[in-house]
Amino acid sequence: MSDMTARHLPDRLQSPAARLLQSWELLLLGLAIAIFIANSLASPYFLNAWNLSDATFNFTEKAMIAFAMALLIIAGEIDLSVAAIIALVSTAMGAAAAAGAGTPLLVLIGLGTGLACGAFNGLLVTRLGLPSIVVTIGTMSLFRGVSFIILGDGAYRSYPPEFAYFGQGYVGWVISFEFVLFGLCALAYYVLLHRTNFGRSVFAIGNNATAAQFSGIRVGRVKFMLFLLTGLMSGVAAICLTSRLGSTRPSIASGWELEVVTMVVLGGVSILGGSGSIPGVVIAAFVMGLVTFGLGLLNVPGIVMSIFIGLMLISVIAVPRLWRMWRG
Amino acid sequence: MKRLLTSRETMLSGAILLLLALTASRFPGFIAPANLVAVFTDTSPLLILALGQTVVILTRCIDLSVAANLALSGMVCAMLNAAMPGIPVALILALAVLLGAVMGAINGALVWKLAIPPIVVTLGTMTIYRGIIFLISDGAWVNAHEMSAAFTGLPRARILGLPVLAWFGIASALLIWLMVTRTPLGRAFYAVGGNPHAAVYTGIDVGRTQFWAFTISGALAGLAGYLWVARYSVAYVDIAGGFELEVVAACVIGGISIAGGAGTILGTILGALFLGIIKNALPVVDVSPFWQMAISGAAIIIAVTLNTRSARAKGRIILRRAQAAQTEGAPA
Amino acid sequence: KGAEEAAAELGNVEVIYTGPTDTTAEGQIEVINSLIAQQVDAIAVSANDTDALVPALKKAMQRGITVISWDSGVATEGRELHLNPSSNPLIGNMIIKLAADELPEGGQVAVLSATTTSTNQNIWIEEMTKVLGDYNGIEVVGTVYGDDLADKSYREATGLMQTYPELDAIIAPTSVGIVAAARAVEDAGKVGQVNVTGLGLPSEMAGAIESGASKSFAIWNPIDLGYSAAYLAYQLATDAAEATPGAEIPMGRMGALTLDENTEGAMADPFVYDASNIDAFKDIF
Amino acid sequence: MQPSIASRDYAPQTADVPVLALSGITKSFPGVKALDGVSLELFPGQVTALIGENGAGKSTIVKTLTGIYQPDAGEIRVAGKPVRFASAQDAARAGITAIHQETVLFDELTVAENIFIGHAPRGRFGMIDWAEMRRRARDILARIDAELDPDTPLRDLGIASKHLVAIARALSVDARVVVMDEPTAALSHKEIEELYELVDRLKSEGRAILFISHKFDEIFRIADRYTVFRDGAHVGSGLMADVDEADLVRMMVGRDVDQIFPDRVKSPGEEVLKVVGYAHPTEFDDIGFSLRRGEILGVYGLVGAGRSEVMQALFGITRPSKGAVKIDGAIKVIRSPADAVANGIVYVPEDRGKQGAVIGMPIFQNVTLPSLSQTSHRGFLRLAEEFALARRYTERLDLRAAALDQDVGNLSGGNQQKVVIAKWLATQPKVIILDEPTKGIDIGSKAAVHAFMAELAAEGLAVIMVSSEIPEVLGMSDRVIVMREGLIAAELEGDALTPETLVRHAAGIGEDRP
Ligand SMILES: Nc1ncnc2c1ncn2[C@@H]1O[C@H](COP(=O)(O)OP(=O)(O)OP(=O)(O)O)[C@@H](O)[C@H]1O
Ligand SMILES: Nc1ncnc2c1ncn2[C@@H]1O[C@H](COP(=O)(O)OP(=O)(O)OP(=O)(O)O)[C@@H](O)[C@H]1O
Ligand SMILES: [Mg+2]
Ligand SMILES: [Mg+2]
Repeated sequence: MSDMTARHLPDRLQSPAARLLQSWELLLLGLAIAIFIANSLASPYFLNAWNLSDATFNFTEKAMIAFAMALLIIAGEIDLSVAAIIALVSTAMGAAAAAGAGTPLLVLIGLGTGLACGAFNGLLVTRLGLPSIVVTIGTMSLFRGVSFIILGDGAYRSYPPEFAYFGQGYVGWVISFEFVLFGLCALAYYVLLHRTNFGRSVFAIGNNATAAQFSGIRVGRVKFMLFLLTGLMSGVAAICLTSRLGSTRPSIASGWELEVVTMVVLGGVSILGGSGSIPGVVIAAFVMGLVTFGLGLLNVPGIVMSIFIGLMLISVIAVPRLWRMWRG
Repeated sequence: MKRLLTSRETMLSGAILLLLALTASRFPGFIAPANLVAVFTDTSPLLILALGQTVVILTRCIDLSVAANLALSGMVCAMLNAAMPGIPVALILALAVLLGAVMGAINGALVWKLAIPPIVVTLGTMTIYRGIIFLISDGAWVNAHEMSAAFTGLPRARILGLPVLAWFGIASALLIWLMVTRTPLGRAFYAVGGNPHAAVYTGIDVGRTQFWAFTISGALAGLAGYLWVARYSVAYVDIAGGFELEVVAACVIGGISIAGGAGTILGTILGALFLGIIKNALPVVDVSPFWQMAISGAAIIIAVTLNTRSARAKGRIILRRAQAAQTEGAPA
Repeated sequence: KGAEEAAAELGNVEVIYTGPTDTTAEGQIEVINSLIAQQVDAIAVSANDTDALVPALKKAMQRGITVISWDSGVATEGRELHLNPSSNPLIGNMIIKLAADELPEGGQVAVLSATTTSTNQNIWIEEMTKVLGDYNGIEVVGTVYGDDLADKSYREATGLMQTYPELDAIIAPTSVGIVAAARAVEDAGKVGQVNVTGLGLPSEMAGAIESGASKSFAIWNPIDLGYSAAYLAYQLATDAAEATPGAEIPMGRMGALTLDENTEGAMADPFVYDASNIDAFKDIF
Repeated sequence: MQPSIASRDYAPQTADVPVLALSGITKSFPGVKALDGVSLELFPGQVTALIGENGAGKSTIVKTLTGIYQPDAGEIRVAGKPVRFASAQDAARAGITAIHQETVLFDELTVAENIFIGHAPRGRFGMIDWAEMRRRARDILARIDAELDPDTPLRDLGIASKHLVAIARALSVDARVVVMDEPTAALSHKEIEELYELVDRLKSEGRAILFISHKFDEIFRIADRYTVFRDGAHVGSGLMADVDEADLVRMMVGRDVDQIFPDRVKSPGEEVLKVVGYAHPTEFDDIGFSLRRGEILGVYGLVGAGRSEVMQALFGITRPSKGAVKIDGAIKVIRSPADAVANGIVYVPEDRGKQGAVIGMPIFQNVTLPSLSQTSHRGFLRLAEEFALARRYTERLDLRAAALDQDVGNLSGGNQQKVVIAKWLATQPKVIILDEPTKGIDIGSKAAVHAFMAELAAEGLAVIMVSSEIPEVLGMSDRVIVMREGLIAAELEGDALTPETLVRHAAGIGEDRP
């Protein structure tokens, strides 16, 4: 620190390729490939285009929410109300459909309701400064509660026939519309998080919100936008799911919030904020989808599958740490 | 004096009284002493879990596995009782607490030794514990007639007019209160949650303290597991499903700061009672069952808003003038 | 268990019994998808949502899989036939009759249902309301939902007894609800005043009959139900029978199923259990 | 029972046998060897000053001898016997206590508990004896003349009172060794004097004291012995009587350092910033001043005078209730730091770790964070431009790092400060506010910071420097504002600018109390 000669600073210590080689995503990709191979060996039905296409429905909707949730968690917040937003969005669309709304209007209503729910969460968190985990535990009951109030023990099922496209349509051959949408969202969120100023500020906020604010980032505004995005993606997922089910009941998508969070964490996003990547979440979505589908083909009951997911969630973090501890 | 009046606990007590008054205005029988005892008894499992959760949240952690822990402990007790009705209930009870504590300790060890974030650990163990119930029970129920009379009778036996279940609630509250206010470990919970970095400097092992918090939470979940199964005389995979969030909600309503290090046991008790009363009042006042969920959601949001408002740092005051105005406004 | 018995009888049949992580429609769809993928010949499903499974089951049928629903049904377009354990009007009548038989003077009864979305519950309650006029002096004072959760059902039952101090009977056409309601009556010290009845399994209700909280309840034999479902699925899958309105499809030792205009049929009459016969059945199912 | 502090007498031990001796201590962190075989001896009844540049390893050795860190190698002897401390409690039991550099207190606990946490008096069944704890707390507080109620929650106290609690905590252990790691950094004049008295008293009771400070005047005032570390290595020890300041500095930095402030040609340009009637309900009132291009405005005051609050209001962190800001003659509304940056006002905060650099992000991303609009294209990042911008400013500040994509968290404190300054220079501001820019910075780096400030001013930047160090204020400022209790007490310039006037206005001596 004491001599005064100026020095040349290299840009990078390691080449980007070297970094990639040590990355979490690569590890996860290896896991995904291993599961894929294991599945192909374990079940004769696995390697079949239609079956694989069907399998994507196990994760596409959850993954779409997971992208937005990943950004939110990277920024140090969380939204546990996403599944409840799906219920409310679906109810709103059902009510509109019952009143005779056409498909375009339904989509607008769905996205609008999602945005409104996101805005409500965002306002409570950024304006009133409440912890997001508590706020969204509350809105989780509130949103679904409202849809119970509206629907009671009834169901909406009068969706226009074209509406079925979002959840049941195919773009070409076995490629479902949902899968294409999933791919587009993945790309969009990749660019948003890793290639834009907005994404950079998300990382900065998650690392140290105070320092980010002191660097001139509008922390409240960014967080609010993230809640909006999460609401929006819940709306998108709600459209797909409602279309796939062809009907709405208030209990729709219950328990999804924890599955979405699991997907995000499995994708290597730090639950404490500040780090993570969209490719990681994409691979995690495939991993979860492949595991549930593969075990499903072996007729393993769902509850036993969830043990696998739980073990995976803990071991993806635990095993590298144990390995490091064991080596020294 | 002013501090006392504006404290979270006072406000919450006020809210509870208001709730009781509102319920009573539509259904007077609700505040009959016998019914209040029934409501308290019904709230006891929630209270017991919330006490454990409080300790965990105080240390800046969260335990999402409590409901699964309860269900697994309960199932083990029930299966044991069904297989060997001769085992004394006291032994089963001790086993439930022990089993729960072990499950809690697993959470705690993962948080302590591997430094995995608590929410991830307990999200994982929550599904694992539930899954294990399925594996050991094969998805089957354990029913009332398979349980011994002593097993199902204990929680509802009355001592001094109060069911044993309620006594367990009271005893747990007292014990946790004593521990939290009067033992070094209890104070360490506050220290670790309030300023983990500083805790190290005072010789407190942060990880170990969190480990004990999880273990205590687990032990209480185990206790609640036996009580639950015995009370409803049935055990199956899904019992108390989703209860973990209600437990967290009780703590939050009671003013336990999710950021750790702040909150009181009295607050937790009031928070649990508040939710318990809502749950018991809604079926008797003529509110559509469909409203129930929205009402409890709104209650959580309102409570946390008020708590955060009252807890917001008053900020130090530099200006002499403002300081003077402040002291006049609040004569000590 | 019954399905396996049928499989053994039929010979060349393999039964896969599986269920989702949780009792949601989305979970059931995942299971159906994996069954489709395994190219099974038939799917017999007990749905927890009438409508939500329809698209998935339609897809199954398009791929040549026989789909039937049993117990808790699926909307007509999502299956070839539906096997009711018993005729819905019969069950609706049965549950109110069980309550009324104990109340010659009339009285107040309340209903404790499962979730607001359970198809079969809702139909039975509907059918019950239709025949209510036949029972003089019986008044249905309210319907509450225990969500098939022991604790919530218990609380709702307790609430009913408080709201209606004169309550004479609780009808719970759900196996979780009836057990919890009986527990609640015992704990409230109202055995003898409030009779719990409805649909439950002998093994689960033996305690309540013994304590007197429940005088009687009804149920069909779930083993028979599984047996019948498997038999029917086999018949349809092998094209030995066709599910058209009015058709009669054999179900082995259970006789034959006659389909109505909705391609639904009832297996058998529910059987009533009380103190006199409970001990003989409580270890069977 | 007497307060524990006086209950043991260590005097009989001879003064030249060390009560605590560390030898060959080595401690590494990932990537840094913080201590490399250092030794340190403390003697009863004597004050040993530990000196060294930032990052020399002073705090690390403190943490080692109080059981917070376990050394990789080396030996600790207490009164000649080798010991091992597994935790801070072990060290406390051996009679070693410390006032750490970081605050180690708990806002939600009471004063009494903060003093005793970890070693609270126990009553029956091992339960904490609250009554006894309060009583002892009161005794200890009385000993250090702190008028605090043991039952007050700590969050209700001001920063100075908190510091007193930290001192009381160190005294609650019956200690034969008391360590003070930069104890005066946050204290005001009067409190510093009281601390010196306390040190004298502890000395007379036969306790050994380790005193860490960057301020030479106080070292010469209270220390009997010295030990100097450089880059984690021991470079010398001895009696204070045998050395002078220049010797110590030479040992510290390995060369001579002139402590002369840079010569500046004072030629202020036109006015860039004017603040009129700034007020806040509780923090400050009636703040008004102006600033010209190329000028360095010093802001002096005792800690807690509200200087940071005013500066943070200018920067858009706190919202003033009244008043206006003019930049280049036009009134501007500043509601957030983003507004401030857009208007050319930037702020280098006092609290580097929390508010300055985004630890955990690479250097170049920290530097470009406020100027992303410059390096990006329609909101999309362009890495090459980012690296170029970051390189331009970090090299200008002579940042010491391995690469631009290194995490800021791996840098030393001084280099982190450089990253923060680089970040702001990259926005090409008009006004730069430096809040305690040399606080906790060793004298070698200090001179560099001063030279740099002068350079900025010479380039026409307007500089506001908040400082509590009188020599620095006098040496660097063209003009000085003195603040006291949220108000501007005086604006001084030219001949009026003397140490006496500064202290007089800052402390309100010789004035009628309002
Ligand atoms: N926990 C840690 N992890 C990694 N590096 C650390 C840690 N603590 C200290 N260091 C590094 O060890 C070296 C010595 O730090 P230390 O805090 O002992 O310095 P110091 O002499 O007290 O400096 P100052 O005068 O700034 O207080 C520094 O390079 C610092 O960055
Ligand atoms: N009661 C308190 N609790 C916590 N932090 C405090 C408290 N009082 C003051 N501080 C902190 O101590 C520091 C000094 O206080 P303040 O900013 O009021 O004084 P100042 O005159 O600006 O002094 P300086 O900038 O020299 O530290 C600030 O970082 C402030 O946030
Ligand atoms: Mg230091
Ligand atoms: Mg300050």
